[in-house]
Amino acid sequence: MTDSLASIQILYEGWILHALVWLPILGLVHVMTSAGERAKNVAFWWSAAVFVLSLGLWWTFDAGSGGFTLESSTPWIESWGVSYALGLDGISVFMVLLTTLITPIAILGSFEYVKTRRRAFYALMLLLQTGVTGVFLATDIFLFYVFFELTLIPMYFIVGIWGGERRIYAAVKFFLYTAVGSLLMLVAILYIYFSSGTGSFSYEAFLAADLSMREQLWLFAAFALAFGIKVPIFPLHTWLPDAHVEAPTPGSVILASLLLKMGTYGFLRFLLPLFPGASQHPTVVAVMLALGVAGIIYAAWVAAVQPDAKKLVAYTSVAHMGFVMIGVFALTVNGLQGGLVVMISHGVSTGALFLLLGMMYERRHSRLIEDFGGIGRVAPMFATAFVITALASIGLPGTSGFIGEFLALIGTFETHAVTAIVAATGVIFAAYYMLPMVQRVLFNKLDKPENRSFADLSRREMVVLGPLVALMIWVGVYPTPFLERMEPSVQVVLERVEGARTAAHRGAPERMIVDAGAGEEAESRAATGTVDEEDQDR
Amino acid sequence: MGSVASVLTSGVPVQEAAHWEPVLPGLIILLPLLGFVINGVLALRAAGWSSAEVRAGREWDPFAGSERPSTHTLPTWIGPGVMLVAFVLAAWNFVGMFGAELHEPVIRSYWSWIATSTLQVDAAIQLDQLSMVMMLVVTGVGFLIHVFSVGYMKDDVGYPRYFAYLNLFVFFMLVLVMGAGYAMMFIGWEGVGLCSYLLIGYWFTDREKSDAGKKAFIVNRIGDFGFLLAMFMLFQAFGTLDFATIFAEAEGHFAVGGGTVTAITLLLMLGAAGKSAQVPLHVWLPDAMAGPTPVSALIHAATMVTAGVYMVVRSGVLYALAPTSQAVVAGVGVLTALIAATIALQQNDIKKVLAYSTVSQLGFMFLGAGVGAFTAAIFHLMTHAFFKALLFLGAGAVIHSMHHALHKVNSHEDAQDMRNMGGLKDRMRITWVVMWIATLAIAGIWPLAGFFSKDEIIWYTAAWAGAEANPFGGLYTLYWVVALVTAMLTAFYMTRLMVMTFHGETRLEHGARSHLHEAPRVMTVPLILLAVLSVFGGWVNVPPALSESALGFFGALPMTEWLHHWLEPITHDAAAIQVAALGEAAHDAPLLGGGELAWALVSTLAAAVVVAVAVRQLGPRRVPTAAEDATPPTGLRGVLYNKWYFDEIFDRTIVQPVLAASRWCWSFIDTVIIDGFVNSVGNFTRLAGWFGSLFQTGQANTYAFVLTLGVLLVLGAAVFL
Amino acid sequence: MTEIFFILFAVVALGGAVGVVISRTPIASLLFMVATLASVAGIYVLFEAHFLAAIQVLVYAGAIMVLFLFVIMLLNLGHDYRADLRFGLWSLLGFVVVGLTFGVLAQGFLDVNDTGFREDGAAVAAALDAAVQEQGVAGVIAEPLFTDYVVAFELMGLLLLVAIVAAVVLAKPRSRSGES
Amino acid sequence: MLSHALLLSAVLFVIGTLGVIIRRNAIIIFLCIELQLNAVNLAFVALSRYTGIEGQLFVFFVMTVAAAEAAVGLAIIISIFRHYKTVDVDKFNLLKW
Repeated sequence: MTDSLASIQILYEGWILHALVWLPILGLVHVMTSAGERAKNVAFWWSAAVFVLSLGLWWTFDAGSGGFTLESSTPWIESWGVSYALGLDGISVFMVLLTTLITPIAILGSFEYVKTRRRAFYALMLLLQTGVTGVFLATDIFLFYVFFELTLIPMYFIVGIWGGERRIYAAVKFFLYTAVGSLLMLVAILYIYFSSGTGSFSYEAFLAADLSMREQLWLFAAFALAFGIKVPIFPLHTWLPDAHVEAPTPGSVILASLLLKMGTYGFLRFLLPLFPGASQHPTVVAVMLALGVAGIIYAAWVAAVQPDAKKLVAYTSVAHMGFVMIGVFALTVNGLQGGLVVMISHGVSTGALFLLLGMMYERRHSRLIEDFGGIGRVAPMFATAFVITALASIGLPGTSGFIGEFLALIGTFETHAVTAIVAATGVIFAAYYMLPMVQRVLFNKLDKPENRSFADLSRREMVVLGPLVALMIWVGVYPTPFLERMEPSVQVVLERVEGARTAAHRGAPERMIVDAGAGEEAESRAATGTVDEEDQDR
Repeated sequence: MGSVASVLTSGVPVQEAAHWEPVLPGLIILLPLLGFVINGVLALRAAGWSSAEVRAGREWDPFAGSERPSTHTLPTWIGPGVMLVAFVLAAWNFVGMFGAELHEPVIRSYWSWIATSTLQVDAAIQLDQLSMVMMLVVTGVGFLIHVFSVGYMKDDVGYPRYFAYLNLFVFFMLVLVMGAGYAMMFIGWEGVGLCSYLLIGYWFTDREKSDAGKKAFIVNRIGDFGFLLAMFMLFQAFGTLDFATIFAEAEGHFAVGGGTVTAITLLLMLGAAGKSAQVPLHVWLPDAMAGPTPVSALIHAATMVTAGVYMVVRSGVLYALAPTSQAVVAGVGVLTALIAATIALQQNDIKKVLAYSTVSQLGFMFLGAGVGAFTAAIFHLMTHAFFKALLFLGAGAVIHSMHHALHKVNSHEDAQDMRNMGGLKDRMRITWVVMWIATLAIAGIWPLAGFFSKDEIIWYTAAWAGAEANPFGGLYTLYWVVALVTAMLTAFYMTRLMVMTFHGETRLEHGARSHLHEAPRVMTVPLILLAVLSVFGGWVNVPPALSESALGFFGALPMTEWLHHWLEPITHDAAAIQVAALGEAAHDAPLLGGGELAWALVSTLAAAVVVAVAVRQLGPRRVPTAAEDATPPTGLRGVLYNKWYFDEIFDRTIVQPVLAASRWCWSFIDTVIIDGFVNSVGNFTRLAGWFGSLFQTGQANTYAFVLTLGVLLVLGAAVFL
Repeated sequence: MTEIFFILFAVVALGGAVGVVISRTPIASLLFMVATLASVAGIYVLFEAHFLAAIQVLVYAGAIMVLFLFVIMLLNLGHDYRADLRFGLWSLLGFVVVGLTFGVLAQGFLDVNDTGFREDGAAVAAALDAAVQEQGVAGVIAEPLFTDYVVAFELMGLLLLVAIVAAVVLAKPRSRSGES
Repeated sequence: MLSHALLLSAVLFVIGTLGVIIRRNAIIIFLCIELQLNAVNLAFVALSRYTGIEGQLFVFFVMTVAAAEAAVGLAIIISIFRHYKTVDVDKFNLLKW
């Protein structure tokens, strides 16, 4: 088995990342040229092919020292020092796999849902896949920003054209909200680009930029706002319920499973490593934790009283992301890994929930919870899938939700006990908002005549939900392969933040020499006695 | 248990003491899971047919064909069958362990569950004396209840689904009991919470029943919140969640009565209170009676609710290190016992009485665990499992036939309301006899099981109240007195139940009386078996003080204090710490003095007197039927009838405020403040645009005017600046 | 002596200007304008710009005002007079702004000493008079006009040509588009 | 004498501007503009006495421009009058979007 692995690895060396990013574009072209009805099948087979291709990554990805693997970089805009550079590490491998898994499922889930302008719809879905995969793989800040903005456009059209009644308001609100945030980030990126003086946009150049604490705090704020809107963190979340309610089901699934992850991925990839000083700054950590906890409790409470099922699930996403935030800003290994697992489990469970709600909408053309009741009697398979997904969402042990939340909470407890205690009440409120919905939809009397004709899951729908439910249980029962692969990259991020903390404690001068050169780095690291990290500046 | 006695006497070859190899322990857990999967598939298939019928507008009737519908045959064999095999395996391992004088728990780790650099949790099970006892109770009583359910649920449409859930429950209960660390226990902990949610809300089309299920899950979740926090603190202190390391290093890490250990133990107690329905979090258990009766018997009497007691006994070392939390545990226990007993006096629903009786008996177990008598607590847990399961199944049989009878005359009277029963003894002879045995057992009448276990708890409370260095001596004395009173109350309300159900003349409508019939054999056999256990179960652990006396048949009983020796390796460290902390337990009770034998005699005689008086008093009194007795009692009886208004208090102080806060958060903060700000940013730009347009009047003059204004400004700047 | 003349001319100019603004009929304001132009020409003479004074009277008063007269006659505006003076908020604002502008201009001009901005103002004036003596009033202007500023001079010719063409195009009734 | 002349030109200019602002009749507005130009010419001439002949030269150019402007302006007014039958500035506000 191992030598075949090695052969796959060699096979995968250079081109796999580029293939993952650009294949969907070929699919897009093919979809545009194919006839209307066949568009959905073509789109599905293309994205399924990309998924099968990406599965190879699962085995060939060697976590190694936590740095980027399968790297490739070709100059793009010479004069500005922008290079088209892709790379993969422990954090992004799961995000890419999640993207390639969720997109075909979302497309398959939308066969009955999208009736008008099908070719355009599926083209936009594939474009979205390219954008999101690009975001997770780009190791050049400029390229990352381009993909980050690129994902906005298809999502805007998907929500705007195929959405519900107030889709225009929702789409515009979503677009403006995210655009404002990312513009601020662009300013910050340019600031670093000029102040680093290396004249290149590559990730290493940005890591090497030595920024004073004051600069770091400002840049942190800019980046945090941009990604905070995407995550969404507590006060910046009001676009999410509107976007979800108005978006078509596949749009909602992609929005919940992938676009939210770009926010939290941003925190792990950019905020912590680029501004280690700022991210371990006590007040910053306190603020972020407070927002995270507020998000958990607030979103849970608001979710409990939602009449519209999709809005309820949208608010639950805010609560789940609150867990990721406290996990990330606990700055402990368990916290970060917990955050990552919550990201994966949220992507799978909330994606499945939205698919289920979409199926309910397809059959009954209503999203209001009280229009349903006693569905369990009429659609047992649907009810089973619904209950399992709901349990994964509220984090029952044995499902993926629990692993993520448990690790995030235990990680937070190590450094910020009180935050963890308040956040842990989120576990109770999770049941407080999810069980009433499950009861009002599936249980209670089957009194409404329309519900009597509620068809059970068709074969296609089972194929859509099957992998998601299986993944929820697999991650819940045997999460070790996931944890092993993400461990080294998480260590690398933590060491950078740790390095900044010890430097700050040692009363280093205001202009903190973070990463000037290998020599100095080794010396400062030796001084703090932590293990020397050769590949720190790869 | 009967087989155990035979094995013991035949003197099986004792394997060498050092090492004992468990026989397929993983299979014990796997079997119920297998049962769940198979029954689950069958259930989905049956549900598929029934949903097709419902979609077509008809109700699905599986009994259309033969008497025995096809959907019922397989689950009938797989459900109980799986339990039987699991019980046999457990018994086999018990016999193996019995001979092996095991000192170190045997830990089998199957795969590493959570593995980050600092936290390592394996999917591991731990086999030692305590988990063996619990496994036997769970699988043994579980098997009897499965058999009973075959009869009880015979004419239920969702039959395979019922057995799927029951097997899943037993799987999670075994995971809880056999887990090798707090994390594994937590999986079982929430898993049984899930199964109780599913089983309470089994007839989910009925709104109250699914509400009861939801209430059970959320209240359990509050307990699990405490359990989670305790786990975090344990991880913080020990860096691991495995029992072995924690209990070994506990003394090193914590000083007696230290802050963290008290916090940990109190949080664990919160978890236990949630799961075992102790006072603040007991509100879900009475509502849980909405589930089928065998479910109440299995989950809400014998197994799940005892999980809290098992956890406290398992963490005995931690509790011994924190005397204050021990006092709290005992206090909560005895308070729960008293409150539940008082409420049970006024309940008319036969299952509600038994539910409160369970809460009360659990209170006793926590009292035992609280005062450090861990063996007594486990002993009472075991005996309680026998007679409470018997009482519930008996009640199930009564309800089953009442339901059947009322159904025949299609009257809509409540089949569970004791006021509609009465005089059933001549129709349901066997059930009447076994129920009396269970009632005498729970009342604590000698020589039945209840007497030995409950008496031992009360005695240890008295003994530890007198311990020299016990800072809570006075408190323990109070607990002792309250425990005695509660024991008398228990005797009274149980007799009230028996009298109202079986004695006096029937209050049932005339037509229905003829349809009352004894339960079928598949239901009465488990009843009889449980009755046997209720009688002889107590002889397993006869205290030495009583074994020589008349109460112990003058030494004829072979297994004096057997359970104590059996659980010695588990409770040994905790007992040592406790003695070091509180000093030796006294030999005679506080206040009135007198040894264990004396007080045992007093309590059993008192119980007997109460039962006799109750039978004589309540027998002849005419009890109004449910229809006549419409007005709820007022005054003190009203308070008890309304369950001390716990539900109303919680509703007004917690549930409503949180709901109001949720609505306020959504309607005010979300829409007005945040969305308001966001939309206002949008409107602001439009506003600025409108203001700008005011200047475009189209007349040349205004433009000239603005031009001159510009000139003025430029000139002014040039000249003055 | 010249002081008296200057004051005379200034008064007439001011009176004319005010007349132009507040006169009721266009014809009256036109005539006031002619009076102003004449008095300004007088002031030119006082400043030794004799040629310009002549041009002023000849071109400005003679040609442009006559053109205005023709237009007024053509559109026979004389009789349908309506009080087109605009009072109210706008005029008030107008007064304020204009007053401020005057204040600023006056402030600007006050610190101009008698010989202009340059210190050698008097010397320049003397040199100017000498040049006038020698080249004559027209030659003084013609010499720079046709040497340094010949480009500007040609442009002026072009400008006038464009103006004529524009005037013809604009004023001609557009028979094609039926605009008449 | 010079400062008086400059003051006079300032007054004339201000009166011209005022005329442009408060009068409605297009022709009168035009006259006021001519008046403003004259004010400027006066300032030029006054200063040219002490700063060189260029001042007068420039007045020469201003006059040409004034002439051209008058011609074109009046042509516009005529075409507007033909369409609107009035020269009242308030009536035609084509400039308003």
